[in-house]
Order: sequence, then C-alpha cells, then structure tokens
Amino acid sequence: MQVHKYDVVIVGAGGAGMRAAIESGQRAHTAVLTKLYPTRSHTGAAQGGMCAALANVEEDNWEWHTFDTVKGGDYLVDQDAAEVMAKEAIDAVLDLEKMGLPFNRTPEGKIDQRRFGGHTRDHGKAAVRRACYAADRTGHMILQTLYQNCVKHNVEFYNEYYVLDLLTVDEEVTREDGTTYMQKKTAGVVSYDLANGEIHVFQAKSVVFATGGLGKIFKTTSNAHTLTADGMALAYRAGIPLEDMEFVQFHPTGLAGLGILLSEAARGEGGILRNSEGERFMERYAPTIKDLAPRDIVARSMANEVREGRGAGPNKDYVLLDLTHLEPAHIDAKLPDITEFARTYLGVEPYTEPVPVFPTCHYAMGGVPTTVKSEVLQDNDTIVPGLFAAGEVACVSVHGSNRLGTNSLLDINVFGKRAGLAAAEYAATAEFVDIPENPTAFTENQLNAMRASTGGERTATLRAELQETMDANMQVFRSEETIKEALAVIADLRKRYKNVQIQDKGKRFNLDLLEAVELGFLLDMAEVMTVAALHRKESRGGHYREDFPERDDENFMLHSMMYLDPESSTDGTNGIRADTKPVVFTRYEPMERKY
Amino acid sequence: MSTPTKEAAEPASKIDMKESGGGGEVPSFDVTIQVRRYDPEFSDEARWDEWTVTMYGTDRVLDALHKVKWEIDGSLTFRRSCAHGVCGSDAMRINGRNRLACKVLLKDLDLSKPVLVEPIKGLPVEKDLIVDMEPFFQSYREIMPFMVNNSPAPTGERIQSPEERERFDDTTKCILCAACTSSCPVFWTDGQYFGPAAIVNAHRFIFDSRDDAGDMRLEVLNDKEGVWRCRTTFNCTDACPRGIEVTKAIQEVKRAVLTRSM
Amino acid sequence: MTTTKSDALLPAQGIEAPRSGRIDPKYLRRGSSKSSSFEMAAWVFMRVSGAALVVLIFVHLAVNLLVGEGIHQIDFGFVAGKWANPVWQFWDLTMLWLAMLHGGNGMRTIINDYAEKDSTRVWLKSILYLSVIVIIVLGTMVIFTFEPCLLDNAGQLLESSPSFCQNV
Amino acid sequence: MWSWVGHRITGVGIFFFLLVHVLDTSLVRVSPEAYDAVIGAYKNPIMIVGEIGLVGAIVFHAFNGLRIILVDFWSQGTRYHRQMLWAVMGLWVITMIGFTVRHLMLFLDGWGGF
Ligand SMILES: Cc1cc2nc3c(=O)[nH]c(=O)nc-3n(C[C@H](O)[C@H](O)[C@H](O)COP(=O)(O)OP(=O)(O)OC[C@H]3O[C@@H](n4cnc5c(N)ncnc54)[C@H](O)[C@@H]3O)c2cc1C
Ligand code: HEM
Ligand code: SF4
Ligand code: F3S
Ligand code: FES
Repeated sequence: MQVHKYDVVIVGAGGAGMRAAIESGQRAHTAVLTKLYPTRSHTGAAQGGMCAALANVEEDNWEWHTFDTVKGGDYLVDQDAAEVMAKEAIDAVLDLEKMGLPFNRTPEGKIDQRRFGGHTRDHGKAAVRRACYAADRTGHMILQTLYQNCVKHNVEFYNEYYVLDLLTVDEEVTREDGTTYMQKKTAGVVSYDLANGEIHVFQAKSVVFATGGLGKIFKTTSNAHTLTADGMALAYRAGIPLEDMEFVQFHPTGLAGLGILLSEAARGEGGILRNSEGERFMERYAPTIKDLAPRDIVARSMANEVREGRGAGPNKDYVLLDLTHLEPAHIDAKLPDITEFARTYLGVEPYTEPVPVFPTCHYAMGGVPTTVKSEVLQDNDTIVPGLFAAGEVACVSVHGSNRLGTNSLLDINVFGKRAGLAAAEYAATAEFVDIPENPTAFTENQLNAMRASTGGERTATLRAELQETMDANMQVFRSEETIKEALAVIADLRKRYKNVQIQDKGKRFNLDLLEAVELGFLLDMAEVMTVAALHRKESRGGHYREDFPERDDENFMLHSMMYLDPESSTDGTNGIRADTKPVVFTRYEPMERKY
Repeated sequence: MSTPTKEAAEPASKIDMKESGGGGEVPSFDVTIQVRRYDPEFSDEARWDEWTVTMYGTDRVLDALHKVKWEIDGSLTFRRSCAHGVCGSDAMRINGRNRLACKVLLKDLDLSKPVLVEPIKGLPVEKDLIVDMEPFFQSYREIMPFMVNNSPAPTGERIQSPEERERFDDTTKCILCAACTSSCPVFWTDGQYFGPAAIVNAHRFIFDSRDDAGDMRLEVLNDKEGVWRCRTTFNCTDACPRGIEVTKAIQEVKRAVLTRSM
Repeated sequence: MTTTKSDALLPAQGIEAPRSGRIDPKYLRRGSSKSSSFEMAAWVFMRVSGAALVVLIFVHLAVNLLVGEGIHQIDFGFVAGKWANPVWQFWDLTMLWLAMLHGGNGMRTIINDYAEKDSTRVWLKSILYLSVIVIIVLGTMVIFTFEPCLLDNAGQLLESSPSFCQNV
Repeated sequence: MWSWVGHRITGVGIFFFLLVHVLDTSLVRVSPEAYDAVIGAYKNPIMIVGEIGLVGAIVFHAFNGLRIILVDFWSQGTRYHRQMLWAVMGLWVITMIGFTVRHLMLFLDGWGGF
C-alpha cells in the first residue's frame, strides 16, 4: 500500500474535474485521479453547444435563461442554483474563450450563438440564440481546452487510476441547541493503479468528485462504456444520499442498438418517424405537430409502437427515421453528421434507406446532492466538510426533472470552477483527517474475492441482463408493475453478482477485474434509481408513470433523497431509505409546462 | 429548430417496408479474428490468438473484441470508451492499418481471411493491445499545447474574425488517438521524433490569431527531432480517423519555421 | 507552482505521479540541438541542391550517354576533351560537390534513423563523413590538376590524347 | 509511404554508385590506360542493364525529388501528392522508354561483340 498526501484530490478528469483542477491546482497541492486519460472523457462527445446569455447576436439576459432552465426542469429545479448558473454562464464562456477555446465567430469576430430547444427570449416568447458553439464539436473543444490549460498549469494527473473507495470518518458534533449528530468528514480516497494493480491511498483535505454519468445502466445509451456511475455509487456506499435519481433523460433519436446520438435537427429538417408498417405514427400521438413534439413525448410514442408490436427490424425493437423524401443535397447541407453516423455505424444510406432509431439514455439529472458551492450534503442541510462534487455526478439541482440541451456543458464549467475554488479554499485552513485504520481493507477484500471467485457467473452476462431489464422496464414508460419487475431482476442479479468470476488473474491492466467492479456500481445505482422511481407516484420531466400520468405538485414537488440504510425497508425494498428534500423557489411559481 | 417543412413531401418516401421493416433475420456472419497477445507478467513472448465469432451487420471490430472478451477470453485487453470515434482510446493496427476499432465495420473488411489486430507500432506495448502512451503525450506537452496571450485580457471575448478562426479549424479536430504518430515510419525508427500529432497540436496554436507563443513553438519544432524529420510519407494523413490533413499542417509549420528565420 | 506542499511526510509521500509528465527517462528526448537551425539548413539544402542536380545530372547523362555514340565514346580522350573546356570543368565540379553533399546528408539522415546505439551511429557517421571528404577532395583535385595532353617517357603525346593536343 | 521507401533506396543506391564513379573517374589522373580499362567494363552487356537500372533510379529519385519539393513549397502540394506521384510514375516510364531505346541502339551500334 502506498500513501500519498495532497491538499486536494479531484476524482475524474472530464469537463467538471479539469475545470476544478485548473482552479485548485493554482492554489493548493492538487492531484487529479482519473480512470481514463483525461482527453478520453465523455465530455468530448457533446456536440450541440454551451449556453450563456451573452446577447452577442440578439437581446438576451440571464434571467430569461434562469426561467427557461426552471421551466425545462418541470419546476423541480432549485431556483437559487439555476440563478447562479445562468449568471455565471457568461463568465464561464468568456473564461473558456480566454483559455483558447476556438468558438465559432460572428462576422464582427465575437462568439457566435445559435438556437437550441427550450431556450427562449422573455419567458417563452420566442426561441433565442443562446448556445455558444464550436462547429458540432463543442464538447470536444471544451475537453481539449481544459486539458491544455491543465498542462499549462502543470496539474498532476494520475491517469488510469480507478478510485474504488471514499474514506470518511464519523464524528459526533454538538449543535448549538445541545443536541448531537454524526458528522461525516473526508479523509481521502482509495485508488487502484490499472497498470500494475497496486492500491494507493490518497489522503486529502478536500476531495472533489467529478466522475460523470451512469448511462451504462441502460442498454441503449449515448454514453461511453466507461460511464458506470462510479462516483454516485462510492458516495452512496459511504453513507451519502443520492438526489432525484429517478430522473434520466432519454433522447428520442439514438441509432438503434448503438444509442449513438442523432441530433434533433433530423426531424427539424423534415425527417419522419415510421413504424414497421410504414405508418407515420406520430400523427396519432401528436396530431398537430407530429414528429416535432417535445422530446419526452416523441420518445414515449416510439417506445409505445415497439411495445405494441409495430417495431421494425428482426427483433421489432426500433422504429425508422425516414429521410428518403428529402433531397440528398439538402441532407448533405443540413445533416452531415447524421448521415455520416448512419453510414459508418449502421451501413445505412439515408438518401435511400430509413435509419433505425430508438430512444437512448442520455443524461442523469440526479446524483450526489450539493449546495451551490458544490459542497456535498449528507442530509437535507448538513454538508460533509471537505467533500465536493460537480458535473453529471452531482445534483445541485439545476436540471430538476429534465435538463435543457446545452445546460450540462454549462453546469460542468460553472460548478466545476466553484468546486475547485471551494476545495482549495477549504484545504487552506482545514487539517488533514486521519485516515481510518486499514483503509484499503474493503477494496482489497473485494478485489481478492473477485480474483479468487469460482462462482462461474460472467460480468458481461449479468450486465447485459441488467441493461435489458432497465431498457424494458425503466425506460420512458414506468409503472408500479414494471418497476417491481426491474427490482426483482436487480435483486436476483445482486445475488448472482457475488458469484462473478473473472478470467484475467493478472495484475497488469486487468480490465476484466475492473469491469466486474463497475458492474457492482451499476447494480447499486440501478436499484437506487428504481426505488426512487417507485416512490415518485407522478409523472414529471424524464420520469413518466403510466399509472400516474399527471404531475402532482401537491405531493411530489420535492426532491427525492435515497439513503443506504441496511435497517430500512419500505415498499418491499430493503436497504434503501427514501426521503425527500424541499425544492428552493425564488421567483418563479410552478406552471404547466407547455411550449 | 426550424418549422415543419412542406407536408406534401410525405408520400414520396422510397422505402419498401417489407424489406426494411419487420420480420426476417439480421444477416449474421462468422468472423475470424487474430489478435497479437502479449503479457509480460506471464510470458516474454508475444503470441497470436485466434477466435471465430458470429457477428452482425452493424458490428465493428470493437464489438468483435468485446464479444471475445466478454464471452470467451476475459483476459483480452484493450482500451476503449466512447465507442463512436470521438475519444481516441482504441487506435490499433487492423489488417496492417492504423484505425479506431470502433469505426471499422466488420462487413467492410475482407472476412475470407482472419482480421489481424495488433497494437499500434512505435510505442512500448504494455499488454495485448495496450501501449504506453506517455512518450506520445510527452511530445504533446513539449510543444506548449495551450494558449499564451500576454496582452491585458479584454472584459469580453478576444475578437477573432471567422476567417482567422477558419485558419486552424482542421487541426482543432485532433482527439490525440496517436494513430498518426504510430503510423509514421520515421517515428518507428527510434521514437525520438516529435511525431505528427504533436505538430498538429502546435499548428492549432501557431495559427491561432489570439496566440503569442507561436515563435516559441516554432523554435521547439526546429529541433533536430522536430518538423525536419518528417519525410512527407503521408502515412499520418491516411491514418487520421478525424480526416485531418496532417501532412499539410506539418508542411505549413515547416514553412512557418523557414519564414521566421528569414 | 504556488502550492502549499504538505510536508508532514508519510512514507510514500515523495513518490511522483506516474505516467503524468514525469516519465521514464528512457523515453525522454536525447539531448537536443537548441536554437541551432542546422536541420533546417540541411532540409533547405536538400531541396535546392536536388533542384540543381536535376539539371546537372540530366545534362551530364544526356551528353555522356545519349549524344553521339553514347557509351562507346567514353574514354580518356572524351573526358579530357570535356575538361579542356572550363564550362564542363565547372559543371562537373558543381555536380560533384552538390551530389556528394546532398547524398552525404541524405545518408546522414538515414543513419540517424536506423542506427539504434549511439556508438554505432558515431561510427557510421565518421565513416560517412570521411568518405564524403575524401571523394570531394579527390574529385576536385582530379578536375583541377587534370592534364589532358599527357606525354610518354619519350616526350611524345600519348595516342589516347584528344586531338586538340596536337595544336598546342 | 512506398514512394518514400523508393526514394530512400534509390538515394542510397545512387550515393554508392557515385562513390565508385568518382573513384573510377579519378583514374584519369593515374593513366589513360587504367581509365579506359575500367570504363571498358561499363561497356559490357551486363553492365548495360546495370546502367539502365542506375539511370532508372536517378530518374525516379529526381522526379520524385521534384514532387517532394512541390509538396513542400506549393500550398496545394499535399492535396495533390497522389496525383503527382502518378505523374512521376508516368514521366518515369516515358523517360525510361526513351532512354532505354536510345541507349540500347547506341550500344548495339557500337558494339563489336566479344
Ligand atoms: C452524446 C452526448 C452529447 C451531449 N451533448 C451535450 C450538449 O450538446 N450540450 C450539453 O450541455 N451537454 C451535452 N451532453 C451532456 C454532457 O456532455 C455531459 O453531461 C458532461 O460532459 C459530463 O461531464 P463530466 O465532467 O461530469 O463527466 P465526464 O466527462 O463523463 O468525465 C468523467 C470523468 O470521471 C472519471 N472517472 C469516472 N469514474 C472514475 C473512478 N471510479 N475513478 C477515477 N476516475 C473516474 C473518468 O475517467 C472521466 O475522466 C451530451 C452528452 C452525450 C453523451
Ligand atoms: C537528380 C536530382 C535529385 C533530386 C531532385 C533529389 C532530391 C532529393 C530530395 C528533395 C531529397 C529529400 C527527401 C526528403 O527530405 O524526404 C533527397 C534525399 C536524398 N537524396 Fe536526392 N536528389 C537528387 C539526386 C541525388 C543524388 C545524385 C544522390 C546520391 C548521391 C541523392 C541521394 C539522396 C539521399 C541518400 C537522400 C536521403 C533519402 C532519405 O532521407 O530518405 N540524391 N533527394
Ligand atoms: S492528428 Fe488525427 S491521427 Fe493524429 S492524434 Fe490527432 S486525431 Fe489521431
Ligand atoms: S507519417 Fe511521418 S514522415 Fe511526415 S508525413 Fe506523416 S509525419
Ligand atoms: S472508443 Fe472512443 S474512439 Fe473508439
């Protein structure tokens, strides 16, 4: 066991992690631990843009942006956080520009902006150009620019170091009124060096989690193979609750089977969705605007077609995006990406053939609860000193129950920066917390058990079954019945997980072993997500319950908070305690979400 | 998003639903894949392993590797993440050419022979298809891949015309996959050459109108291991999965070094 | 960096972040030629000399092999005849220098590419430089000190001498 | 890549030929007989094939060298490097046909046999 000591340890080198590292690295002794080379992080896959009310091309202001964010999130957004984000958006974009990000430019040489779904002027009057972009590679440019600046500031990276445990200690703290409670404090993290299988302990005053999303819980996803909910699971196992985990965004047009994203523009340009009979089925679900209905409606309609047996393809598990009636020249001019993806990956020629599509898991709105200063909460109002989170892993909550396009790249920059600053600031005055005795015991036992197991179960099989059941039961349609079905499968998989046997017995680059560990994260988070969905008996944003199709502000205008609690047993689920947290309102009253 | 276009276009669809619609089998085919294996923990010798797996129409080389890893031999080791050509993890030699495994469809390969998969050349192999990327990133870091601008920052953005922005657009696409550098015969010789990827990333800043450190980068690349070692073999351009005109960028840097010293 | 390095050292606190900029010295670049533009000059020279050599060599080949009787005309007299003319003297001299320097530099590049060990490289390059110098010096001397009208011991013109010798 | 391999091999070949060629030419300083004797060897039929090969190498190296120079200094050079390689091959074939025919004719004309 090797022990390192840093003021600040940042876990994850995506957009959020590196933005934090740039701030923290200049102020405190900082290390960044990442399981991937920084530039491999999934922030690089984002295309559309990053929004900020720069008003470079037309009138705009941060209040309108706040409103759109709140409304887009179906009012489950903490409005103070949304205000912070919208206000700081402008500086976030300008910071990136000064770091060298090559934004597209207006003829006057300013940062160009374009329209994006849900972003409007003056509280919904008309679409506004708010998304700053760099061609269709905005995320790529953000990731590269941040990495470049980390190189510039000499940030210390530990590449291909998997963080497998968060070390905290509990201290009894006395409140002013004399009552006491158990306060968690951050001691450090345990990590695994992929190259040689060695375990390293990092003692740190501040730990920042920036480990990204959880897309691999589902089979069809736009997310990378490596997005396995690590950070959420580690926090959760350390006794930290998870907020709003039931809310997952599904994008209607992912390439079927692969999940690779096809932008909304395909339908904007006249693309038509058809079922196996060739029927333009959106006419039935949304007679007036048809294929251009909001994302969640389109996604649900597609899923319904498949469910009712009108899916196309040998397994009848997707619908078709038909562009064949459009002029090839028009397709080339407006949808170059989509045609490129369809050709490369499905071998489909969009000029003459329909493109198989299906809703794809895209983004986790929920995560580790934090304050607007990115401090992690251990309950509704107590922070964990020294623990911070930012990016997709966190839930501030600025996205509520449904994230607006381009708000995530903004989120990682605004709250990544805040987390970096707060972590360094905290480390400047705080003392190191002693690492608990035997810090690596949990990790080593887990890994050794897996290495030694002869149970015969395969990681890939279990993972596939999990993803299968999540796609079938927890995707765009949910009901008590499907949720319970998923829970049953997950419970079974958890049992079988104990018998997972790995084949690679080596120490070097043992990805076989790590995939098994990651499956554990996925199973935990799938369960939390499912239980959270079971508790939310309403439909809101990304969460749609067929048995409760309406939004119910009276009972559910609340964030959900899921705690790991072996003692608890509610609604037939063991080990998870479901609680709630009030939503913060500042200026916008809930209204019906209608565009 | 634009408004719905003319409705009348609807019936003109060219699809024959019976063909692309429901029913029928997905065409499947058998693929024999041969991978160069190496794990110094167990043997100093590299060896070839061969498997035959059943794959489907849309599967890529990465899917075949996954299938082997997940269903047959869990010790087969390679890097990957995004699975759609944007993260740069999985550059490898496929049938002798540097490609991203996630961008090569199996059906586009000649499947009458085994598909040969090897690690990229010129970097030390760590295990199976994983190479040590450090020398590669070291060269990248040496060319100062970050913007340097010492003039006082304006309150707003630094102004840059669309033309000035366009000047270095091509080289901003780089995902640092190393396909280019590890296809360069000069790099293969002794691994000392900075390599095309480092030059591409220097180019991205040298030609950025907002940057002040172009001169220093040109100085770095004027080194004996710098641009002058490029023999314009174009392997890098052919290998780049992002379609960057790598050799063109290198030539522009060479010319910039020249003009600077004249 | 302006870091507050926490000095309360734990056993392994001093270890450097692996694979993060502090890499195995064996991958570090060999001592580099700081701020000398030798490689650039060599590169430019290769192109300039190459362009010049095209003309020099093509004319050389044409005159020697294609005009008149071609290869059969080449003998002592032919050479002597050519070098009696200062233009050809100069022509061949330039060709000799450029070709040797061009070829020599090209060979240097190749040695740099393939010689793995420093010692081999030094050896090969020494041999190369030596042979280039020898050839250039030798060639130059031959061209300048060449005496077309050789006499035999008896003081007679050799029969292989070019015809113009008769007139002197 | 293969054009580069070709360029490199021909470059080395020519270099070694040049070493020998300067040495044999130096023999003019030694004695005409010596020179004529060695040059005589070039007039051997086997050497004729060698000469054609040598000229082929020089011509390829020269044309390809010009192509490289264009790639280096012409801003569109990198776009058209393939086309230029085809042009090099084309010119090489034409030049070599011309040269070979003329060389062989001259050779046979003046060759008295063994
Ligand atoms: C296809 C696609 C398109 C998108 N387009 C847009 C868009 O146009 N606009 C927008 O605003 N948003 C978009 N998003 C969403 C947005 O890109 C992501 O939400 C955001 O980039 C997440 O950034 P992150 O820094 O939180 O995480 P990531 O970039 O995913 O980084 C996670 C990091 O954590 C590390 N890590 C994970 N687990 C561990 C562990 N156990 N130990 C150590 N390190 C670990 C990884 O190595 C990685 O470096 C898109 C998302 C996708 C998938
Ligand atoms: C006929 C006209 C010639 C032209 C136009 C020419 C052109 C060139 C050019 C441009 C290069 C540089 C290649 C690069 O940087 O990638 C080169 C390399 C070289 N040339 Fe020439 N050259 C000519 C004649 C010769 C001769 C006569 C010799 C032999 C003495 C020669 C030997 C070489 C060698 C050895 C190289 C190095 C090859 C390498 O590094 O791959 N060349 N030539
Ligand atoms: S230039 Fe192309 S091939 Fe080279 S590293 Fe960048 S993306 Fe990869
Ligand atoms: S492959 Fe190498 S030689 Fe130059 S053109 Fe590319 S860097
Ligand atoms: S897996 Fe990301 S580029 Fe292939």
